[in-house]
Amino acid sequence: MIRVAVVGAAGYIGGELLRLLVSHPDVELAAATSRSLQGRQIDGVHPNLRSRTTLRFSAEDELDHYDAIFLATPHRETMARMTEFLGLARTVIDLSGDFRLASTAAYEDYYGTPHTAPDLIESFVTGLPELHREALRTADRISVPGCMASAGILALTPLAHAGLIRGEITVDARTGSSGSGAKAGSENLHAERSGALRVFAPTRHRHEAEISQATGLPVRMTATGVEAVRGVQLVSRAHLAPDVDERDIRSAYRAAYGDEPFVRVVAHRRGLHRFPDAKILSGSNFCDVGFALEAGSPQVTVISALDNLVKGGAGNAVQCLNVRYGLSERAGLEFTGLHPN
Amino acid sequence: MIRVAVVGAAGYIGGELLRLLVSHPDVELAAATSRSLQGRQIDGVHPNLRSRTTLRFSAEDELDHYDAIFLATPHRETMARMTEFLGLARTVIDLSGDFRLASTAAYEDYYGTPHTAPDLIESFVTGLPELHREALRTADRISVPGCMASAGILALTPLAHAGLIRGEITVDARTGSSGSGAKAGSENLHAERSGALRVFAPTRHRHEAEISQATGLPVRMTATGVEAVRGVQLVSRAHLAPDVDERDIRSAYRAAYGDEPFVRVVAHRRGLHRFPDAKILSGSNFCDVGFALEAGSPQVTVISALDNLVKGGAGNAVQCLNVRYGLSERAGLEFTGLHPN
Amino acid sequence: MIRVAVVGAAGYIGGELLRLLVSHPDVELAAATSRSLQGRQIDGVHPNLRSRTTLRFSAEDELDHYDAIFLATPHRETMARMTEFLGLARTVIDLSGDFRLASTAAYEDYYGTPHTAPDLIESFVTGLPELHREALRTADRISVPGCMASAGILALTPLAHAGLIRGEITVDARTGSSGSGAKAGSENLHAERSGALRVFAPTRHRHEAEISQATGLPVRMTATGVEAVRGVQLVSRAHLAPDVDERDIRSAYRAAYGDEPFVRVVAHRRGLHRFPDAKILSGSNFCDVGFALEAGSPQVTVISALDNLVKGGAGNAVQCLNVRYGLSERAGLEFTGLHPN
Amino acid sequence: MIRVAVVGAAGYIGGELLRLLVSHPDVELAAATSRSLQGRQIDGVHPNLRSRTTLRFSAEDELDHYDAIFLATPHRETMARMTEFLGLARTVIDLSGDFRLASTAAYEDYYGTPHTAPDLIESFVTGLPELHREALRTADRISVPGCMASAGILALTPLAHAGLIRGEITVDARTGSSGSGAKAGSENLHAERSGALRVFAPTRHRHEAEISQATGLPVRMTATGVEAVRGVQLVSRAHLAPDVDERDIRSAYRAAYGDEPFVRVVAHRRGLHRFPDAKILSGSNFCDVGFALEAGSPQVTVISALDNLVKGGAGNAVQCLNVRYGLSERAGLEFTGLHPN
Amino acid sequence: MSKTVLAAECPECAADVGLDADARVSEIVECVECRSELEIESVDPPTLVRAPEVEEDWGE
Amino acid sequence: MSKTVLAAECPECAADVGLDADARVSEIVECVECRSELEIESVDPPTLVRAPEVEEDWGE
Ligand SMILES: NC(=O)c1ccc[n+]([C@@H]2O[C@H](COP(=O)([O-])OP(=O)(O)OC[C@H]3O[C@@H](n4cnc5c(N)ncnc54)[C@H](OP(=O)(O)O)[C@@H]3O)[C@@H](O)[C@H]2O)c1
Ligand SMILES: NC(=O)c1ccc[n+]([C@@H]2O[C@H](COP(=O)([O-])OP(=O)(O)OC[C@H]3O[C@@H](n4cnc5c(N)ncnc54)[C@H](OP(=O)(O)O)[C@@H]3O)[C@@H](O)[C@H]2O)c1
Ligand SMILES: NC(=O)c1ccc[n+]([C@@H]2O[C@H](COP(=O)([O-])OP(=O)(O)OC[C@H]3O[C@@H](n4cnc5c(N)ncnc54)[C@H](OP(=O)(O)O)[C@@H]3O)[C@@H](O)[C@H]2O)c1
Ligand SMILES: NC(=O)c1ccc[n+]([C@@H]2O[C@H](COP(=O)([O-])OP(=O)(O)OC[C@H]3O[C@@H](n4cnc5c(N)ncnc54)[C@H](OP(=O)(O)O)[C@@H]3O)[C@@H](O)[C@H]2O)c1
Ligand SMILES: [Zn+2]
Ligand SMILES: [Zn+2]
Repeated sequence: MIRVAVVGAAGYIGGELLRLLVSHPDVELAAATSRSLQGRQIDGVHPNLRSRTTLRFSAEDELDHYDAIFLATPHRETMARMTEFLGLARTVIDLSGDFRLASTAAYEDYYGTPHTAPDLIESFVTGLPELHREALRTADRISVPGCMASAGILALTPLAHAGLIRGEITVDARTGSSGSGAKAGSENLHAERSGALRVFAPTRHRHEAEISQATGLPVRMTATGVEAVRGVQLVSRAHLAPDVDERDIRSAYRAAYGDEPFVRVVAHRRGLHRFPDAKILSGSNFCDVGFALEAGSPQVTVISALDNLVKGGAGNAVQCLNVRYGLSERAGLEFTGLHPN
Repeated sequence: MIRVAVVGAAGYIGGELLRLLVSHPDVELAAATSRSLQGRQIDGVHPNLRSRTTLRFSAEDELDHYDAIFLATPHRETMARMTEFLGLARTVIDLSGDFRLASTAAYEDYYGTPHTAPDLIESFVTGLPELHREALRTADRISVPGCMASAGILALTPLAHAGLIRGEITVDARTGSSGSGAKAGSENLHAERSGALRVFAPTRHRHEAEISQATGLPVRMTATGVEAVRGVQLVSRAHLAPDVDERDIRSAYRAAYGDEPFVRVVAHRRGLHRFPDAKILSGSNFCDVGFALEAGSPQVTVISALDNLVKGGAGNAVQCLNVRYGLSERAGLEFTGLHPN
Repeated sequence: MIRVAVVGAAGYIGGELLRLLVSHPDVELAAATSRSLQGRQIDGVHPNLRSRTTLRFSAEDELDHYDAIFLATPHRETMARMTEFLGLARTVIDLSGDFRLASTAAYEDYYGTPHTAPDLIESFVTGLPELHREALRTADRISVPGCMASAGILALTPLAHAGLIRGEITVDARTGSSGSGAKAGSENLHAERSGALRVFAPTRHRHEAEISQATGLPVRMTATGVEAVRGVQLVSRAHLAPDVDERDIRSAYRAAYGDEPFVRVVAHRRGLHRFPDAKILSGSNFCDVGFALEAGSPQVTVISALDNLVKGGAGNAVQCLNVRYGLSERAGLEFTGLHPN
Repeated sequence: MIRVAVVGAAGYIGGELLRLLVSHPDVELAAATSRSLQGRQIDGVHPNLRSRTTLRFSAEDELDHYDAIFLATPHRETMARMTEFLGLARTVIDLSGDFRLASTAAYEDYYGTPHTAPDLIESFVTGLPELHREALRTADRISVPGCMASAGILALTPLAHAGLIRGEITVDARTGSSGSGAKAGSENLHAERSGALRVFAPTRHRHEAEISQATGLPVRMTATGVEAVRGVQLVSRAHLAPDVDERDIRSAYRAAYGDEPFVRVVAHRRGLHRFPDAKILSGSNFCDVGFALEAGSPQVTVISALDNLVKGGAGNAVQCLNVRYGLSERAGLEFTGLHPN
Repeated sequence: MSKTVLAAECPECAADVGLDADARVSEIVECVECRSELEIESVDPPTLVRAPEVEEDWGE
Repeated sequence: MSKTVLAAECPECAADVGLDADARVSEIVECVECRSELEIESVDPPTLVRAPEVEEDWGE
């Protein structure tokens, strides 16, 4: 059994890690920390875990040493304490934004604050098995991409790396409310957020920098909060290289994802469910990717969707753990998703 | 023109009062106070009022004297400051819970705190024109009933007063999230509140006391938060007096509401919209009331619905103003409601 | 491996059976029938099953013989063809309403049509392991209770059987839209059904008869469609026998459910999640049960919730299969449910 | 009083016309036709009109002659019968798509069928007062733009006509379920449509042709169905002409909309409601328009929102009637919209 | 719209149901209060009976 | 995580509440069944009393 701990376990990503880890066949969940709820049973704030665990939140200073530790803490805070966290476990899997961008300039630009642990950045491997599986097999510092970033990277890198698209990519991202965490404020008050179509980042959303870094192409992204708790969907547009047709695109995706357990290509000509829709992905670790071409148009429209708390966060982190410890990559991540939902 | 002011104008009831008052043909909205937003334009937090007003929030100490003042402030606070408020206007229309219950013992029991202005209670007239129109014509202290209370009182008093029902009434109330106001907390965080069926008051909800006071019958009420921003629906059950049949009930409702502008009886045998549903009432001042009988059963099931911010609050308050100042009772309250919605 | 088939597999209960059965470790899903979609891939209408199965729908006349067959077909139709179905498998698990009521008079009364296979009724065992586990171990004709009925029966029978409640029970039931199946009509058109609080059965809902049969007490039930796709919640009221207090009730529930894998008692004094809420149960096989007492009141308010497609249908049916074939009762039913959701 | 009739009055646009017309101070609603519901009271399917009218649906052959007739019928059907409709009223206001496009080739291309009344096209004036007010003052054949088209045209024409943008525009459109009308099918079944992010038109949505026609620029549009009943929001991207800055854009919008009663420019730097959001527009005739620039980027992101049934349909049609008959342009269209909602 | 001139009583709920002047026996009308479908049994005096109804099933 | 060794009865709902071996008087624990906040009144025998509660207001 791999012995693991979760820091920041009272939040939404922390709770999702707990959900996945308590049911993981090869993992022993040894500790879950919360500063505000220490001593309380974890099913008090994560009621779905009733009867599945009697674990209580512990204080951070009760942590000892683990095989792996997951960090579900806010950015800034995470880099400030990374040295401390590195001492707590062989493998550190960080879900914050602090070690995702290779460039400290990009970090400062997008996060509005200088990076305080620049020397550590290079030691982190990007926690996306579809692109970095080999490195992850031996990685002990893993930085999991952002939720919308993951949906964008998985949708666009096969086309970018195969040279099928070029120039600037535009991304229209939609996200549910769990993406901004469990901290209450007027922006996520139910009466304000319910049914909203809130363009909260018309330009320069942070995840834009991650997609650009992974594809090697300039990206312009707009992000809108839509009515959903879980779920992210991206509609991206890119310019096709000359003479690229549907077969080329299907074949690039097939090459990239034919053997992937958690990426499915969904681009149907008929039926109600022709393109990726986050609605059926809640709780599952899938990222669905699809596309559409238009006769005579030099553009491709790429659609991708995932559950921000799973493939966009906690599930992806567990998948990285599986890769790192040589477990079945699907272990603990078998849930299919629901329809209708 | 009636010159009015709204205290607590940054909240949801306050905002709804502003919406109704800026469009009211016979009213001049002279002031809207907020402690936290003084000096700011009111459409910053009430974006539906863009282009309809250039009013800014003022501080409470900028208030001078008005024909009427509406209090949309929290209970406890309101009774503590009532003497001060009474000095600001000829007519005070209070939307808080502080002057709804005639009995100070009931107040203490349901609100968990002693009443601090008991001598004033008796001077308030209940702000429900359907039951107290005559008194309201000259009333200068008006206490508007609670949102669920209004739905219960309008549904049940015609039957209770006609002697058609007796014994204990049970009420199953459902409410949207705007019912708990604009203050953010984990209980109304979108990710927690969205899609919830939260039994937040299994027994002894405060509005139970108001319904009991108006009907003269014991009431047991359960309240559940459901997925909605606006809207309240009550399913009540009462025991029929002997030999009461459908015609008696219809005729009691016809007698009570045949000439009422804002209560409609909805109890159809066919169609999609057979009983009151809050969904089509958003923004309107209607309370829809319906009922069902069962062959051989001594019970009647009564269903009622309204928009908590309108007929359950601000709209009802404006209707009281109209009655008090001899205006058309429908003035400023003509909005029909939307379908579909 | 238990070889199974699902009839009516294109519908919502059928689809949910497929979801559970394709992931079930001890089951081989051998056939899934649909009259309208035969030959099509099942993930066309059940998109959550993409990459999990390549099964196609088959015609009913392609069925041969199975260990167990699940019937997810409409009532009336099911009893008309039951003799035929009984020939197709050792064990028949029926999810329709046709064999739930022991009394043909009650059937005719509630379903508005005479029972056409009265001789078969007695041979069916009720598919609720919490009440009929012993009989189910050897049962080859199993009739799974209705969704709201299951929530009511699990909530009320421990109290009724222990003599803690008596007299008439009233039930206020709320249900999501998947409860009425996948057939499109104006009643479940999104624009009409979204946000609705539709009292579609003010009296005499069919599930009332099931709850009454199981508890031995008269039941009056009202059913309201609320905004949700999955999920059922019941708020029931019953009269307490003399001197019954909280400890008696907790102890009755503990006796009934202390060892049950899928019933949890949720009646907390603090926190956001004090009572059962269907929101966190989507996809899980749990039925959560809770209650509240009021000082001085002779009534108990009982709250229960489940996912109508899982513990209220397909999951419960799979649990019955597990009991019947001596499998781990949790097999295939491990999903925890999501929070937030 | 202007005497008017509505054809196709049982549908969603028809119902919305009825809502606006029964409250319009200068209009007499003389007839509302439905083929399927003739003789029935209109509040049976439009329950928000209870107590506001006792009108019943009439058959189309009961129509006589009116000042104005509104056509809320499906496209194809409308052009097939236009000659007949033209005989029924002085002024015909068509809400279908049949007379919006000047080019029959574009019509055939986007609608997949040849135009059957090409000679009539030129006689129609586009029913958008913001662009065609003068022509509308005397127009007796008016073709109201599509819902998403209106949001796009109002957002983009001031910039296009002022030469501030050029080249291809991309549009990401989101729409609620009422946009596809009241006809039930699996695509708008609540359980399928609820919470969906359904990319139903990844390319070549029909309204793209209208925006292109109005702006004179090539447009590529993607349309996604989101969780909402009412409401459309567009996020459009265009390339700026050289040296265009925020002042130029604000000034173009000010010139276009400074005096418009129903277009508001919303592009704030602070607050929760910085950009147009359809959530607060339900029932109102506003189209809100906003934009964002990014330092160093040659693109502008334009955001617009409206209620598809009001400014995107029935409200806009009534505004055209007001212009045509010299009424106050706001008559019957005063509703402010709700917040929260 | 035709003018309402005759008034009959709904046999279900006792509401006044207006009938058109040219109403004929065996026509179906709808009660304005309870929305029952009613059949005109006679016009002089105006009498209504409940029309046979199609079952509506609002689901599980 | 500390090991549970002592068992006390919840004064509110009679559930068994596990206490840590090193639990001390006046510490606050949470009942696993009814989630009351309980104060340890004594450890030998292990006794719990209800702790003073902050009012939670779940709104109008
Ligand atoms: N939500 C998503 O979709 C998503 C997806 C991928 C990645 N992420 C990333 O995951 C991290 C957690 O996100 P979240 O959405 O779960 O946020 P969240 O719900 O706000 O949870 C954060 C948790 O961290 C703890 N915490 C807060 N401030 C802290 C501090 N200064 N030091 C230590 N702990 C602190 C809090 O618990 P206590 O105060 O009780 O300790 C809190 O429960 C963030 O870095 C976020 O960017 C989020
Ligand atoms: N929501 C409903 O459905 C509903 C229906 C009927 C009646 N009511 C009653 O109406 C009142 C307002 O409810 P609401 O839902 O609008 O609440 P809300 O959204 O929380 O608004 C209350 C407003 O009062 C102001 N306020 C808060 N504390 C105050 C204090 N101590 N002194 C003076 N002002 C204070 C606040 O603005 P500043 O802090 O900026 O001053 C706040 O905006 C309550 O008494 C409520 O019971 C509500
Ligand atoms: N929905 C729930 O929450 C729930 C819960 C518990 C039990 N149930 C019961 O489960 C059964 C199925 O419910 P559902 O909600 O899944 O309904 P549904 O979505 O309408 O599905 C029923 C399926 O049965 C097939 N079918 C329809 N008529 C048939 C006939 N005459 N003969 C054979 N097959 C027929 C249809 O597929 P084809 O036409 O393609 O063959 C259809 O997909 C019903 O008896 C229902 O009462 C439902
Ligand atoms: N929904 C929107 O947001 C929106 C916005 C702008 C414009 N529009 C346009 O407005 C028109 C109506 O749209 P809608 O959404 O209201 O559709 P809808 O809800 O489906 O209503 C159309 C109505 O037309 C009647 N109808 C259907 N087929 C007909 C035919 N062949 N001949 C005559 N009448 C027929 C139907 O009533 P009976 O069968 O009872 O006669 C139906 O109620 C369409 O052209 C649509 O493109 C819609
Ligand atoms: Zn009637
Ligand atoms: Zn306890």
